[in-house]
Amino acid sequence: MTVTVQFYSCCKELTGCAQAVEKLPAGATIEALLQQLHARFPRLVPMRNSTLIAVGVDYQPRSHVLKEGDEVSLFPPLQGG
Amino acid sequence: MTVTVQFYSCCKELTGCAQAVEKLPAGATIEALLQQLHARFPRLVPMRNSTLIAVGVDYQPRSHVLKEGDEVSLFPPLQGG
Amino acid sequence: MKRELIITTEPIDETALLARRTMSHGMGAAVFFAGVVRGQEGDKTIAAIEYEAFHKMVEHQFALLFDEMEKRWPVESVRLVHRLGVVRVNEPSLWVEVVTPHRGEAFAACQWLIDEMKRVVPIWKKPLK
Amino acid sequence: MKRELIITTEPIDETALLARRTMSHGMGAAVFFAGVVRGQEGDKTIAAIEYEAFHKMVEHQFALLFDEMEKRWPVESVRLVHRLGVVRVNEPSLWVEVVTPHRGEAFAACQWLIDEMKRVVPIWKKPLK
Repeated sequence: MTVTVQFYSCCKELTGCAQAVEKLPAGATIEALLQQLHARFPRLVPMRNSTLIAVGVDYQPRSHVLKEGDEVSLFPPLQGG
Repeated sequence: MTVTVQFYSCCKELTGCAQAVEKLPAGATIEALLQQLHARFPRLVPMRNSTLIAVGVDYQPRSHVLKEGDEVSLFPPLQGG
Repeated sequence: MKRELIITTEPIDETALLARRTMSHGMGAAVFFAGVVRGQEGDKTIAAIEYEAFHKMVEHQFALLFDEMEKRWPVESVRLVHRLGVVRVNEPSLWVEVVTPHRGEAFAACQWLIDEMKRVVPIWKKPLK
Repeated sequence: MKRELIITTEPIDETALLARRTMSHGMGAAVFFAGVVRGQEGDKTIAAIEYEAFHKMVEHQFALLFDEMEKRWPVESVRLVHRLGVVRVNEPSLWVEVVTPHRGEAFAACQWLIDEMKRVVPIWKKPLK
């Protein structure tokens, strides 16, 4: 299956791109996606524990199972206000 | 000695006057003044424990010793805002 | 600390107060509070509240509170307006603004000031039908 | 509960927002917060902050927060404006207003909303020299 990944704020600066398209086996979790992204974008690794992850517009845990066409977003801790 | 007493809010309503002049022995405390006022204005007695007392513009305890010419104010709990 | 205390029988002009706000470059937070007369006092429907004050003592007690506030929090500016006399339902009787570097300080100082005001500043109210 | 959320690159017009305030006769408290860009970010002097957002998620997360707020406190109205893009020092980036019957509720709800916003609403900032 294919999911799109959006990078925001310093995640975008670290990857050098705003968006990536990743192919994953059916039933893959966010954790599996992260491992694949970390292999491709090693500069994301140091902030792996603080990275926030949303699928669509909702936060999801690392154990969340992805499905075809999901839009996944990766971003650092928030700083609004 | 002589002190003036101002009554505010419901203290004024209970006494029926805004001001009284009281004669007291030298060295009298606020507590002594209150006893004298309670004798003259018995309607103040039920609120004796909640009455706030200032001399000039500062709060003072019942044990405070008054002096000639003091301006004492009696009023109920506050309700600003 | 900039202090402004206004005790007045005139309506509180929040827009004019806002226009006069000043904040230096180190300040990040302004908290405002408007206390408005409600149409209910306990079980009763009212039309207005009449505020009475021991004016000279009000000013002195606020000065003591501002002194204490300045010791507790890094407040750059505090402005407080309390209206006296008849204040109709839906009109503000109290307006407070506190300016500090950070948010937490502004909220804490503003709430503290209002709580303390209700404890020590000699103002009383009478509901009017 | 009346809700108004404005995410905008335009300057926040506090006077216009104040003019649009509505409070019913049962409401006694309005708390406002203005978060202003400070000239210092850590040790560095800055000229502005650039705010970036994941816009669609911002709106959804604020909607969830407003739902929760309505369950916790008797809020009649909440209005929140967050500015995006470049916000210069001394200009507000955030403006919040909460209207409730009593003071304590308004302060608690307003502080909770800002704390939660900083936890879940995807907005980031970059200091500009």
